[in-house]
Amino acid sequence: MDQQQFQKIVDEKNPKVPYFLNILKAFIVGGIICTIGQLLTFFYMRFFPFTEGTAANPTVATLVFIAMILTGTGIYKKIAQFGGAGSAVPVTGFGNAVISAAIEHKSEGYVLGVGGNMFKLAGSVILFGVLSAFVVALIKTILVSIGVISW
Amino acid sequence: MISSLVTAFVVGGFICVIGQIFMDVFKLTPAHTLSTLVVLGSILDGFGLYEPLIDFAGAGATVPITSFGNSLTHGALAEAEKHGIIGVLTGMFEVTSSGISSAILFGVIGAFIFQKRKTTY
Amino acid sequence: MKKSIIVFLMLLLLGACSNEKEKVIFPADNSASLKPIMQKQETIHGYKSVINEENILVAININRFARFNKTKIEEKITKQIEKQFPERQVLVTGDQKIMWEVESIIDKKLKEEDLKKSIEKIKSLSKEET
Amino acid sequence: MVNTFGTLQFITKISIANTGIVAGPVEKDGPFAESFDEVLPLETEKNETNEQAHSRMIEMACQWAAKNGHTQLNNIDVLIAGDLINQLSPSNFAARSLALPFLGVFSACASSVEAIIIGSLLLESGNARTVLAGASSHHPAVERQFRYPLQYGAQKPKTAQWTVTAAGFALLEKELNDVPVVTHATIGRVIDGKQKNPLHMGAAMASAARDTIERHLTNTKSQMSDFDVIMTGDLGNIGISILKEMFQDENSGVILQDAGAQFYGNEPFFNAGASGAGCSAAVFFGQIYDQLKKGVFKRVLLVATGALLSPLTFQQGETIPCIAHAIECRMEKRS
Repeated sequence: MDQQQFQKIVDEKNPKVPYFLNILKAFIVGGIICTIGQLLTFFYMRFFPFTEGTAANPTVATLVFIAMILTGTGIYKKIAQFGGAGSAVPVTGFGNAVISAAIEHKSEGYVLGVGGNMFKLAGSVILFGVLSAFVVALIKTILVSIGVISW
Repeated sequence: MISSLVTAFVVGGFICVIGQIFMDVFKLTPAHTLSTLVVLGSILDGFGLYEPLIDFAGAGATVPITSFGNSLTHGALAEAEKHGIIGVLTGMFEVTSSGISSAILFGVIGAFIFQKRKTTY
Repeated sequence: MKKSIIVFLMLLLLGACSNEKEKVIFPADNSASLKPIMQKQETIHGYKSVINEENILVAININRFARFNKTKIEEKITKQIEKQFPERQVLVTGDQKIMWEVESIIDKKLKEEDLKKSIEKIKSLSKEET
Repeated sequence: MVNTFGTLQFITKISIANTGIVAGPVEKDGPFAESFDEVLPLETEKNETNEQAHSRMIEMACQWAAKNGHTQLNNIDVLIAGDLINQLSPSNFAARSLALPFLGVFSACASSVEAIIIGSLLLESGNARTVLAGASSHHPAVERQFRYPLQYGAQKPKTAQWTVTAAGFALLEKELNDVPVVTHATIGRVIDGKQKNPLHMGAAMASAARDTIERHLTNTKSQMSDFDVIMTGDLGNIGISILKEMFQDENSGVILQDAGAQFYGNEPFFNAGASGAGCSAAVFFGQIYDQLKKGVFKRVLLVATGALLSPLTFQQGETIPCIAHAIECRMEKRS
């Protein structure tokens, strides 16, 4: 049996990914998390001196706090198995990646374990965030300075 | 107010759908997906499109990870507007992201208070 | 079942846009002069304003889908009001928080000194970034 | 001993005197739970790391195997053990406290059978009288090393397998009556099916399993129908169906079975089934051994399959090479 035949069998036997169902689940879970975020935004605007622009910060921090509780109690994993990207893309997913790694590597101590491994999953997000921000801002600044576009 | 909730739901959900498509159709790992989305948010801000989205959808645009790329780019651009090319760097160092700092803080707190859990199914 | 939920959500979305323009102006003097400007704005569905000798503070409710152009709408209305009142500082904002603050000033019926303080507070609030 | 291209035939009667199996709390609901000697109430006890819990589990399984075989641990000549963790540290640490002459083996999830083969060779050559051989895996420890932190929310696809928490050890002795005997063994070749998805190991391992089974059948001049069951280690639901498709033998549908696919019953939570070195060890030395001993099965082929990947290699874009080792066990009629 050669490689091609084998690959054909493998492709045949691979279960179909339920694309539509996964997308629907991601939409619902992601939407619910963002709606909770919006409710928190209203809460912070109503009772604290935050405007629409500044209320995003305490909202994000609160969502990460909720993610910590859900991660520590093992609930976030179940939400993620259901929601897929719906739970990974909101900032709670970022929080979950950091917090789960921190809890997991506690056994190696706080410096080498927690400190060293906290960003092993989420580090790439920070890297690409900073890198792309730099590149985008640089390109735009250059384009503005040679007069192609304006601010 | 309810319309704000609905738009947050729809826009936030839609960004997650993009993420799910990356994961399912293009077979990216979660880390690849999130990195791609962050870059996407930053590019959108380069075209000046992300702030209007935040004005429109509120938390629907600030909660997904795309807003992280946006806020970094936004800070860099705001400084670049004032100080020219060197502002690109200083602007980025100026930006504080509540997402990262809260994740670090709550990560350590979480590691401190939570024990390993029994595996369940 | 899913369809009915979608219809329900759409109704909510539309219902929020169709309110009549709310006009509350405080203190009452000079208010008439804002009215013609605000009345012709098609992108908003309500506004509340506070006016004293130096400042004009207008909180607007921008229509849901016009919120993409929030900054542009704010600028446009600011310019139009500035034309009418060149001697005063004008702040036009679609921010929900400012709307609530303006409402509370109107409810409390603040007088000169307190009013001035509150207006300054709101102005500094609106300048904050991220 | 006759050797034909990787297939060994043992002249001496290598008898599996008894076995010891310890499993974790999640495994107690599976269909094989009856054959476990002990089920841990918790995977890790308080103030214990995953790796410490792993070695404790290995120690317990060794003690059970010795106890069931009516012997003392200090009568054992050699301990052969394997697991999936870096540098085999759980097995090494267990061997430290057991204080036995120790050989550590690694063939990923095929370690259990590799250990048996080496143990049988030691007995055959007359250099040992009693050998304790087996393998183990511990879900939290393995998951953390090969995949993500336990509480990280990553959606698992239908092809993903669940690493079992189990340790299985067999006590090998010579010339015993009324116990199953290891007659043949086939040493696997490393086969690369050019699969890259670490969450779909069944497909990667299927070609290795096929190679080993085919060579065993050819070298022992037997057919699939001669066996009561050919049990593969941890191909999972999808892997075993790929393997059945590859053989296209009319008997393959019934005779070919997979421990990983059956380990958790039909619980959909575990997706494609179980995996891990402890999976094949727990099933082979548990259920299959019991059935052999009772005489339900007369002749079985146990094929443990292992995916020889590390997190490093698949992130570097390497394919997943796989290996499968097989032992043939027979039960002679009771006298």
